[in-house]
Amino acid sequence: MSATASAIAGPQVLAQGAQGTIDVPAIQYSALSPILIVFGVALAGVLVDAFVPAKARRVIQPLLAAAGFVAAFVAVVLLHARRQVLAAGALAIDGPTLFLEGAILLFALLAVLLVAERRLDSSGGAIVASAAITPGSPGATAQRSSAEVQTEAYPLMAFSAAGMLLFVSSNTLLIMFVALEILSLPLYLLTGLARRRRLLSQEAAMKYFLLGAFSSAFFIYGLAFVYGYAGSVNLGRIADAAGTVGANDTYLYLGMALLGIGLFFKIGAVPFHSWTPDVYQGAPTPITAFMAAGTKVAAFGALLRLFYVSFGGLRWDWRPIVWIIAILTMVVGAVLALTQRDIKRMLAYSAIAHAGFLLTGLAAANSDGLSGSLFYLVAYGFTTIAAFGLVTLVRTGDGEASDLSQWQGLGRRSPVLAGIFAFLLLALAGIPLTSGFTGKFAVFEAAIAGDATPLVVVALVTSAIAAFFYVRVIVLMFFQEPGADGPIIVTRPTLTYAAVGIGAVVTLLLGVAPQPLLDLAGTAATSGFVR
Amino acid sequence: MNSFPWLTLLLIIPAAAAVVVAVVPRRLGTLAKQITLAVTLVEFVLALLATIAYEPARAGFQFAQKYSWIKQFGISYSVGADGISLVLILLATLLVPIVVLASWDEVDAASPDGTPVVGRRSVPAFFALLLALEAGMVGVFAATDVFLFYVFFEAMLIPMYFLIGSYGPVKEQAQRSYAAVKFLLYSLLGGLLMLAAVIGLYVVSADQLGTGTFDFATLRQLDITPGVQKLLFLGFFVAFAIKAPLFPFHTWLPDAGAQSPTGGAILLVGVLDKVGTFGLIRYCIPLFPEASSYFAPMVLALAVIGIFYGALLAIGQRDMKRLVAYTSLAHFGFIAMGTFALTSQAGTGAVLYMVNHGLSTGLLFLVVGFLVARRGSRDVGAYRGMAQVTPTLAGVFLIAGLSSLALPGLNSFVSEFLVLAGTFTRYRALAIVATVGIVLAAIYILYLYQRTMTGPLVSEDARGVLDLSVREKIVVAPVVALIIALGIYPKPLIDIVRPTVTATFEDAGHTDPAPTAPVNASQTGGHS
Amino acid sequence: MSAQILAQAAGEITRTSTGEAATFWVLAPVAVLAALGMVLARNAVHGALLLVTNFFCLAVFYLLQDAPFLGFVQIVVYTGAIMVLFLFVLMLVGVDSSDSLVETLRGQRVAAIVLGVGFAGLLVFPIGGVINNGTTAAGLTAANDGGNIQAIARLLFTDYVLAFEIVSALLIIAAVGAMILGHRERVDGKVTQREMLRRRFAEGGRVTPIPGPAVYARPEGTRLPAGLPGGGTDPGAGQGAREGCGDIEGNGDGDNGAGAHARGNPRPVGAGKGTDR
Amino acid sequence: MNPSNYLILAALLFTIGAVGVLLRRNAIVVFMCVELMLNAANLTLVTFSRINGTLDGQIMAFFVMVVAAAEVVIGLAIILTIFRTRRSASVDDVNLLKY
Repeated sequence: MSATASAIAGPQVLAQGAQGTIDVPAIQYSALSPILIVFGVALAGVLVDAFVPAKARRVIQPLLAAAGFVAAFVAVVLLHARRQVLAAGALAIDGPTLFLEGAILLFALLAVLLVAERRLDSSGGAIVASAAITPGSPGATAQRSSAEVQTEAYPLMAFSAAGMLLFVSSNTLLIMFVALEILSLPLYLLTGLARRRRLLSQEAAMKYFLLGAFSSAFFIYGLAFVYGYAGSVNLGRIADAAGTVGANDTYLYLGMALLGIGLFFKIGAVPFHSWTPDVYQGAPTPITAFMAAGTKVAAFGALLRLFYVSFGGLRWDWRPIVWIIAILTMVVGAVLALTQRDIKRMLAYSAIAHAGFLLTGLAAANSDGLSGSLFYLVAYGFTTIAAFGLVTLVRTGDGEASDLSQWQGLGRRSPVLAGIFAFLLLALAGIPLTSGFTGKFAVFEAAIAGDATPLVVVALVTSAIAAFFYVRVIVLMFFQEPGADGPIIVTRPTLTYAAVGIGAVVTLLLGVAPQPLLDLAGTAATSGFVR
Repeated sequence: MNSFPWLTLLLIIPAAAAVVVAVVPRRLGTLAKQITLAVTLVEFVLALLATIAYEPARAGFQFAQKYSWIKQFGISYSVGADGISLVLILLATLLVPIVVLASWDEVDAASPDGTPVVGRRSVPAFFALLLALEAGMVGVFAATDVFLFYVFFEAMLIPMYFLIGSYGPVKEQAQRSYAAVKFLLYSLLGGLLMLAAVIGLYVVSADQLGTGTFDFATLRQLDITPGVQKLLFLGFFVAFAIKAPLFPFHTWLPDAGAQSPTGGAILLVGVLDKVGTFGLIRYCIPLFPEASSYFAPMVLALAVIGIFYGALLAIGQRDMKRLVAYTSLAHFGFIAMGTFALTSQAGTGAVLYMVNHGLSTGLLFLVVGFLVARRGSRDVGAYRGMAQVTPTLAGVFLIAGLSSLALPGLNSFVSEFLVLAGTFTRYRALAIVATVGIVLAAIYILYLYQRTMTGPLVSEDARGVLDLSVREKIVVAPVVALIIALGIYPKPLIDIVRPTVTATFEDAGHTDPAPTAPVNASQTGGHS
Repeated sequence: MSAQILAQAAGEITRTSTGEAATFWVLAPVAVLAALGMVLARNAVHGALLLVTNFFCLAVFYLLQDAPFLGFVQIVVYTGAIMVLFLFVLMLVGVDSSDSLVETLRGQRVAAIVLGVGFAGLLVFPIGGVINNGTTAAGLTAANDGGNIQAIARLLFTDYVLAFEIVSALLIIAAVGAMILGHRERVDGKVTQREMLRRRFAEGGRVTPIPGPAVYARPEGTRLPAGLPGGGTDPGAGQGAREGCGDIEGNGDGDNGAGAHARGNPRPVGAGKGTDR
Repeated sequence: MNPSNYLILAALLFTIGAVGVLLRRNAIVVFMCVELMLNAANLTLVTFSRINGTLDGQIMAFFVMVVAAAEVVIGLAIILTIFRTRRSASVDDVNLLKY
């Protein structure tokens, strides 16, 4: 029936509508509670920003956000046995989902600690006082040392975290797309909120935004093709459709490839990585930490779900591609990291290399690979948050000492800090007794069992290359004399210390006694994805 | 006594002490030294007691303990000692207190021209690193879980890395960090290849047994196809060859040896590198018997090349520490040759060689370290005629050198003879060629001695150089004593080592060839 | 263009109809050309207008394909709101912000085009292949029974209710984001007229208003340095005025308004470029 | 005419948009190219909706529009801040991150 026809037959249609009542599907809100809590906190944060005076805001906002994340984490723990599809098939609550949700919430909590840090120097935090002030204008210099803070950062973080939670639990491509945007848009904004080096920060935001939008266009185009193929965007139904013989495979493959591009963008896999170093460098470092840990977990969670659930039957088709991308990602990440002079960029390239290692787990395409990836994500997240948190501590008079040369001799000036950083770097390099090693081991073991031995060999070789640049930083810190204008370490940034300490301790624990978490990841993975 | 947790104790004590020493404030350096010395002495006594409690006749691992660690991957904390590992643990625990004493003043001393000798002078940190290293060494020898072995294998690198990088010669900052990085990267690369093989082994075990395991005893029982064996063997072998180091993988050793503090160098060459040769005999041969036979000719070729290459480079060396490092390359050639001759006699010789080399090279490094501490130079040319002013030092130097060139009556002779004799029964030509290496050893050692100790004194200001102090004498005395004692009466060691080696080779299916020449036990002072 | 007629035409056909085909073959080239033009247009405003054209074409296609709701949403939201926002920003930024077409990365342009052609081939040929397979469209007559909007609404509030709910978060984020980047909190209260005057005099800059457009302001009072009580002239006074006049002289081709602008914009405005502001 | 022709048209538009993103240096134009890509995806969705005979495609296209609207707000706000900066601070050609 055409639009005109319906317009003419308006009253009739209404009558029909009255007779065919809409059955609103039951949404099991209890199972949604973690997501709802975080959304609620975000909304409350917006209200607080609107109505509470600036001074009180600076205290209330971090508390609110932290409390929200803790509450949501508790909700996740309470839900731990839930396995169901809810909200008319839109969301799936299952082992991997809950595992990753828990991880995301913990990372968000640590990131809030870092963002809330106000003792780093006179400036009071890494977030800009007012983003609207144009860099270079008269107010710009004043705001650097202003006590003001753009407290909207907290609700934005909460929104982003909610998007991440949705992302890993989405059971349809549409929800996945919306979640992708909910997690990304706040991050684009947050990237532009660095207090110092505003210009760099704004450019990073713009670049992140443009490339992010670009990638989500690919995602949505892929979604369209998959819809065309399967007639549905429900992950389970896509799998069913992919299982039938004689269907029109072209659309499926096109859709799979385009969706893959969209998600590979988010995890920073080569050749879709180019935003990573710039954004990591330009964003306020606590936000970088949040992004590096949270986005990676969320995007990988979605990637795993998509490829295991929807395209699980096609693994022989996508595995070669994943192989190639994994190899490229590892090699490019490790090699380009060698050339970096900026510590944040170096960590960004290291993040790229780690995405490659994680893809090895995906390429394994078995249950071990899934549990290994889950473990790896948690291990990597804690380490990377601690590492970026530590980067915020090493400062010169003009903000963070991001250039590697300024880190020279840090071991002499503050051995504990340098020691922790060295430990974190060793964890990133994958030395035994650190979580990085256990994670790599779990993933590689699965990959070898899944007949991806060559991939593992490449991964090991790139690990060796990667070890070189981690070791180089250790050399700088410990074996060289501090420069004349060496970095200043701030004395008592309690919150940052807490975040870094937690990250480092977890890194150690997961290296020494990883069994509980491995068990958790194992049960999460074996119970599998619900459809 | 066998239920007593000897090995765990041996592991925990230095590890705990390392933590304690690490938190000692910097200004209480002496306290740190005292704690370290006491702990390492206790450790040595414990190791000695364990050796007494060890029953050589019993097969299998003794003092075994096993606790599940990471269930998911079948990883357990399991330790145990057989003859091979026990003597190496003994060697390690013996050398550490000696190193502690030898480094007593090195860390915070100043060189003759007033500049600090070492780069960073946190005394407690230095000794904490030593203790951590000791824990790592004990762990790597005691582990009977392949994964645990790997963990210690890698974990050991870190303290050594910092010892080289932070405590090497202060004036050579660039070379020092270069050496440290080179050492770490070489080892990491090897370690990663081994990791691949370790994971491969796990997957094979999972295929065959249903659940994967890293338990050494279980893995030995696996029936691995030759193709897979070769791949896995290579993974392990390259790691061990880098560690040992064998000929083409050795280039890190001279740098690391030269840039380490004396104590670090002793432990590096004396014990740490033994992990490589230990791994060859403990893991490569029993786990991959067919592959070891297959690759034996290649390894032997590398070993012989190493013997000559190391010796020739040592002859041409002017830097004394590098020189000693190169001599070690030659010695490691002998050890590898003894291992891969695949006869129980050569194998026993190789294990003995590990111990003896630890003693003789340790002593050489000690003496060189004393010299360097006195004159601040590693150059051979700075030391002509030192015997005139430092007769005791020269005497010790001579003993160390003679031990190194395997003079009959000193410890190395026994092992070198066993290696050559054992190799001879299977590869005659090779054994004969290798014998020439002994001649070269005599050249580089005696040439070194001649250039440093004999002749007119290098300069007048060298006249003020002091002979060995009491502390230094205490340091060298036990080593010298052992060098002589083990040369005369090596039986206790052989008794411990031989059954294990024999069992290892027999399990792997390498029976000794029928004796064609009467070169067996009779000359070696007799064994069971 | 009469959307209603087109929509009617769409309603009568299911798969193929000459009406639809004709419309498609007329508008598809227009859409492609508009898109190409948007990519190639040097001036961003032209690009935006071409994009509007393209979006109109798409709206027609939606109407043709039994999606009247979307068709109108496309016109209202996309062409109406979003593109106007684009144009608004373009105007705000300055219409002359035409792209420099200088390549920063060598060979990048060629690479992009090659990549694009390859990508298009990768998309178009498989799809073309599928078409040749003789796909038939099920058509939406059944689904749209009872009205397209009603059917969409029913789906929206049943199967897609969660998506519908959470999408609201995006709108909040957008509002918050725009506010963060645009709104500057006034720290020191509102400035009153009196204070502004005080400040102006305290600064000692130009006090008189800038001459209006079309005034050739050479004999301007403040342009001449003021005399000081003790004799001599005040070197500071009239400084700004001189600058302003300088610009006016530079733009002597009749564009007198530029002088006023130039005070806020330290960039020298070239005579040729200045004409279109 | 086969309705699938719309798919080809959409593919062309999508490609043109993607190439535009890679070619152009003006952020606003790049963003417009992204919008073109989104619209191409929408056309595909609508066409598939017709081919499959279900309205889900249209619904999803609707969601894409909503999302795009939010994205545009954020995007243009970010782009605007950059342009403002460039104007006032005259760092016209400073491209710190090498876009």
